[in-house]
Amino acid sequence: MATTAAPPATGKLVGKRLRRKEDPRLITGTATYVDDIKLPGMHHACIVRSPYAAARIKSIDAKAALETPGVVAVYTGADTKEVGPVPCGASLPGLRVPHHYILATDRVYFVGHPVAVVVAGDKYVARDAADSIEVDYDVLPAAADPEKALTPGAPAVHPEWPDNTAFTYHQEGGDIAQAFAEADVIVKQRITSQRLIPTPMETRGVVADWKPGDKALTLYSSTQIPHLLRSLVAGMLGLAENKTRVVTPEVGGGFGCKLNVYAEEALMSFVSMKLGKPVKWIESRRENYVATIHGRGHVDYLEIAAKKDGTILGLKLKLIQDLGAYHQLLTPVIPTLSVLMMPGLYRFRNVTADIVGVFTNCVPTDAYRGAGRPEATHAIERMVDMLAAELKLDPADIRLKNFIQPEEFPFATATGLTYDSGQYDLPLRKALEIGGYAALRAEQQTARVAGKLMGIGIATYGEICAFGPSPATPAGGWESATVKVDPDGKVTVLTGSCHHGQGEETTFAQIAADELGIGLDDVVVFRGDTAIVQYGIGTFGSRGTAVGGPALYYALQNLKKKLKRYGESALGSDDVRYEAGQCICNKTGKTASLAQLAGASYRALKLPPDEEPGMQTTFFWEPPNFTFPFGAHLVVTEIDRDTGRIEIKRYVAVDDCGKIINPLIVDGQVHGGVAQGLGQALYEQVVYDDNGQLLSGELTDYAIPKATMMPWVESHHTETPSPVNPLGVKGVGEAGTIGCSPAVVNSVVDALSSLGVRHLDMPLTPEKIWNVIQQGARA
Amino acid sequence: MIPHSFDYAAATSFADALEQVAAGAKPLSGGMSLIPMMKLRLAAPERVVDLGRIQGLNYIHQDQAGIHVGALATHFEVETSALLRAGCPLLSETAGWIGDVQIRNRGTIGGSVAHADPSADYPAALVALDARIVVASKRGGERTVGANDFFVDALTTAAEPDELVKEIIVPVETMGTSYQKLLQPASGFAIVGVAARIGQDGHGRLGVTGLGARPILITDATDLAALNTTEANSDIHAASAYRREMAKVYARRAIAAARARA
Amino acid sequence: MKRTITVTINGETRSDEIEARLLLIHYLREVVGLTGAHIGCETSLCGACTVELDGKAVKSCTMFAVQANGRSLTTIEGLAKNGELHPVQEAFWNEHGLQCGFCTPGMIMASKQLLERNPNPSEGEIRHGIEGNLCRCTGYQHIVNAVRTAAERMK
Amino acid sequence: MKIAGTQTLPLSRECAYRAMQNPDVLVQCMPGCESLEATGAQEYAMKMKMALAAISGQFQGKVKIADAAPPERFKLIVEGTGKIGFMKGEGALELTEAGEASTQVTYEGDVQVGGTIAAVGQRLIDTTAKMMIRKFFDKLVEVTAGMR
Repeated sequence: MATTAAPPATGKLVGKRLRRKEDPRLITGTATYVDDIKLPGMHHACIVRSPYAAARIKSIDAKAALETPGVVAVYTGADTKEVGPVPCGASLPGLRVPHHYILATDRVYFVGHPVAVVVAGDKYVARDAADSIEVDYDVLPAAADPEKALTPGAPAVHPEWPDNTAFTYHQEGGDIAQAFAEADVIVKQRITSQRLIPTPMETRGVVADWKPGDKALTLYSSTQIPHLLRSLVAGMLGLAENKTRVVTPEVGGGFGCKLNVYAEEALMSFVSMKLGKPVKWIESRRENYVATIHGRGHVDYLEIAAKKDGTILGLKLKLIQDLGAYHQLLTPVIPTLSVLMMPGLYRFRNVTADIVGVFTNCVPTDAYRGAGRPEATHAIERMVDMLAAELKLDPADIRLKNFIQPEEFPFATATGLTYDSGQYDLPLRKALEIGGYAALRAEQQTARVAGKLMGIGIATYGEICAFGPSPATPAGGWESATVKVDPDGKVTVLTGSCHHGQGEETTFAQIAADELGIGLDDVVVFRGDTAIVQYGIGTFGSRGTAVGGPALYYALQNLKKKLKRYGESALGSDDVRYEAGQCICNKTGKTASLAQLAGASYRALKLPPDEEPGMQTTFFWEPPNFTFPFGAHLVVTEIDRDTGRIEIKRYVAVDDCGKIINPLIVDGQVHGGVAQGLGQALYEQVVYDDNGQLLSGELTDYAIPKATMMPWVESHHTETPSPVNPLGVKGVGEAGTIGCSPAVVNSVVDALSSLGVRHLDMPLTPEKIWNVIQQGARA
Repeated sequence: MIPHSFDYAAATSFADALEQVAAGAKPLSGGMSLIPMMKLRLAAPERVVDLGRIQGLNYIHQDQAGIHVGALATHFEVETSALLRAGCPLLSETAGWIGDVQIRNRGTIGGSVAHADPSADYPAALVALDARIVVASKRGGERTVGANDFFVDALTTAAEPDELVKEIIVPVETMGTSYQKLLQPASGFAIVGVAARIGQDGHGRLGVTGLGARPILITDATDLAALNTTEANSDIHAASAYRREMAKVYARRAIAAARARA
Repeated sequence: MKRTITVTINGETRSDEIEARLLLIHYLREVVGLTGAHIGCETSLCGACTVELDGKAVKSCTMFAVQANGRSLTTIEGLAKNGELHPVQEAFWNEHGLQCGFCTPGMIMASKQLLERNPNPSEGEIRHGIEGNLCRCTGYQHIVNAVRTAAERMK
Repeated sequence: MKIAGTQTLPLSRECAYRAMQNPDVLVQCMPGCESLEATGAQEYAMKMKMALAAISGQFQGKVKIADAAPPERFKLIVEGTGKIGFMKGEGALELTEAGEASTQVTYEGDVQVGGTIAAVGQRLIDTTAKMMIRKFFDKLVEVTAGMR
């Protein structure tokens, strides 16, 4: 266990295990999250939501609510029809996009659908009044299961599209027919990736503050994308962007579910504009589970074709994506990311994929940690294991045999990507070595003889990170950074990234401090206020450091050029270098400190030729490609025959996220990612009944991992720099999640293989395993 | 998250509490079950009487009748009581399985027993222990009910609406004991929990929680056949068949652990 | 009907007139203005609202403020003394025991309680001691490290 | 949620059948039922107050008897909505003679629950539904005791 300490005063900080700059406010309870904001005259909103998955609204009676002392307004869908719609940022050919009003108008489409909003000076009063609103519903049959929704005669989610199909999408590469014709073996399997609830510990929250005098809106929101939110909410309300300011205070976790624009963000703005008062809405956990996006929701039908020696030739996929009732910001594009990742780390070039996007009477799905890539990786890694089992090959050997080799990079995949760099065997070999693979297999033999169910699971993964080149993203894939040096020589970084727990106040300060040769404490990193920070894209898709970092790097290079020109002016020489916080004349050795140079720039008395006053640079960096981190996870499990409970005996994670800026933070990202992958593998599961009622509607019934449910993660790394950016970084936010679930499931299936088990769908609950063991015992 | 309005009064004594309950107030003890339900508006009592300020009702003491645990003893107090750990370790062990640290700090044995949640932990131990539950009312004074008669149905006890649990009396242990629990991972409630009291000869009794609407008493631990036919709960976390089998598995485990301590 | 309660919070005694149904967490956050404790659920499972009541860690969302009348509370804001972080706070910082920080105040309060009752906890005991506190970011491992190093410091 | 079970009533089949169609009997036997008002042939508006320990809530709904085939079988449909959620139960009841003045009632049906009770009460719904059915039949035996 490595203990960290305060950073060294000088010296190279990148690569050091440093504690975070942002923590003092967080550990003392003095940080400001949305719910901590209190504005003069602030009102509180409570939202009335549909208890039905599908129903016609016959009438809404808000009389009692309006008569409740302290209630100032009630709005329903009839009042808000002109606002919006809630935006879908995705475009696919033939995509059916239902009009998504911010409040339901004549019909509700999922449990949790907002129907009315009550506003009062006191939130207890607002809650009471919300209870008194009578909504008369004509309940309709619902479609809650995506495969059932596709069957003829299923209830239509949107009556205008009776087949419940929002889109179909086809992509192929290579010659799949040839691959399957040449194959010695074809393995087929249906694999699901169940719906999950992102569950950041902080639910969503909004404070909207309309200033009637300025005709300007300030919107405080717990979001991952302040600038995009500003653009889109301004559009929904018909406001100018320069009269719309989004402030993102501390964000208590996002995991993709705050990479969105929600009805409530526009609704609170609408209410504040109507009332001329600030209005706060904080989502309850109940609401969070029914009204914030869910993730995953895949049913995949896969076929893998291979030669007898294990050489993979091709992969076919039919992907049924449960979209929910509407498209949120990125809903329909998430499964297309799964298709991009289909080849994994393997050399085969023949793939074909068909996606059917299905409407259901459930809350929309959208990006959740990994967004499409965990689903793809899980499916591929399960298929590779099944292929290995079929061919009686070792799962490690079959992977090593099929990996793209280091000399093949940049590698063009069958799905149109260009992998940047990789030494795919390194993390696997390292994981096998750390785990003691050969000894584990021997132990497994002994355990089997003794009647024990011990499993060893391997998953290797490739990830597509650093979203992304602008042509590949709906809103632009660049990122921005501004570096300002104040007259006293202290440095402020304004980043368009909007970190929310990833530690970029520290990693970005490490980068800036190193480039400028100053101390970590001399740098402040600021994000999340559109009135202060230049336009940015935000933090998601493991892009914070991988796109925001290089933007900062280039801004720093330009700043250093500027400093050098001021140095030349100050030192009266054209042979000057910038180093260690000062300009040094190479001839005389005379120096001018950063503070002197910055001071001079603001005094502007000796301006260098063609130079403007002030010491500030801004850089918008467009990445030339994605980055492709990779890794290998090895999991040892033992199953209790009597109960079906799975115990994780070892968890070895070897992740290659390119250059590491701060190992402490990278480990934290891996641990957290593994926890969410493990949640999917073993515990988490959204349960809707046939009527679209969410049965796993609270933390009492939806099991996110607790401390007692997590194994010790042995986290290790290899470092293969990315050539895509000057920092060599690749991104690590989603790695743990992607590597985890297939490694765990492969391990459990391995443990049960002696009973004839070849595949199990997640989550691997004790009951499911126990049932399998009973069947095995009977067989 | 926001409860309905209610009238609140803190009972100044147990007698005062009985009076208020007789007048229709809902008793609030640790609040670990009641307050979440009030926040979700599943419960909306008009009047609440807070038992939390009654002095001295969290006692744990021993006499010839056994060990007396006052209704307001918290799960933490039961878990850590030296007297119980020595004299009735099953009750302490069971208390340690309830909820989490914060819940054990606030939740009381009287509140839990009165609530009679079908997945709660205490009922298993109490029926295995043949504990006696003393209830009291203004109307009828005190009466003692055996644990197996006390738990009537889901969330339903033998206590009348105007009666409060005053204390629980458990025997001073002469057998080996153990509580074994299969947790529902989200809520921490028992899918099944089995409390065993077993002698060196392997004979003894069991209490099972989580399986049915009320705790199940098995008076002959060598015969688990009763578990095959008991009505078994089913929910999204465990179907009846699995619950039933797990009741047997955890019974065997509890018996083995208890016997090892006998 | 409103009533007056008197509470000592982080060493300072104050009186406020409140509704009986006001939850302690809302009292602390909105009446007193101490927003360190957070609300992450309504079913008493997440522990983000954990504070100390008369020296015991409690979930302040599962108490009415009236129940705290006459009692003493310590919140995350009261842990650092004279600008010195509490050893548990320091350890969470050093070991990266937090990411988004939302669960952190409650997690620190629970960890403090754990170490007061068990100054030398094993890994398993640490995990059990904080099972009433959910964290979605860290996977708990660095939190376990933090509690271990805090235990060392506090010896 | 599927429900199924059998219950023996100490009544002749005709008697049992009549009792179970009688709104005055139903109002007494359905747990928490406060009133049944006829709104059509074998269709009633129902007011119900559910009280289970601390859980309580008012429900408004309807009770309907369908597919009546006296004295052998009928369908009982109960719907209720309230602030804490809604429920809809549909059960097919079959009455068979089980000796003199004894009737076996076999029921099979489906209960839907929604709203807060469904989302947070998973652990208790199955248990509670079974308890309600148990209470219904216990009360039915009690209420019909004099009808033999």
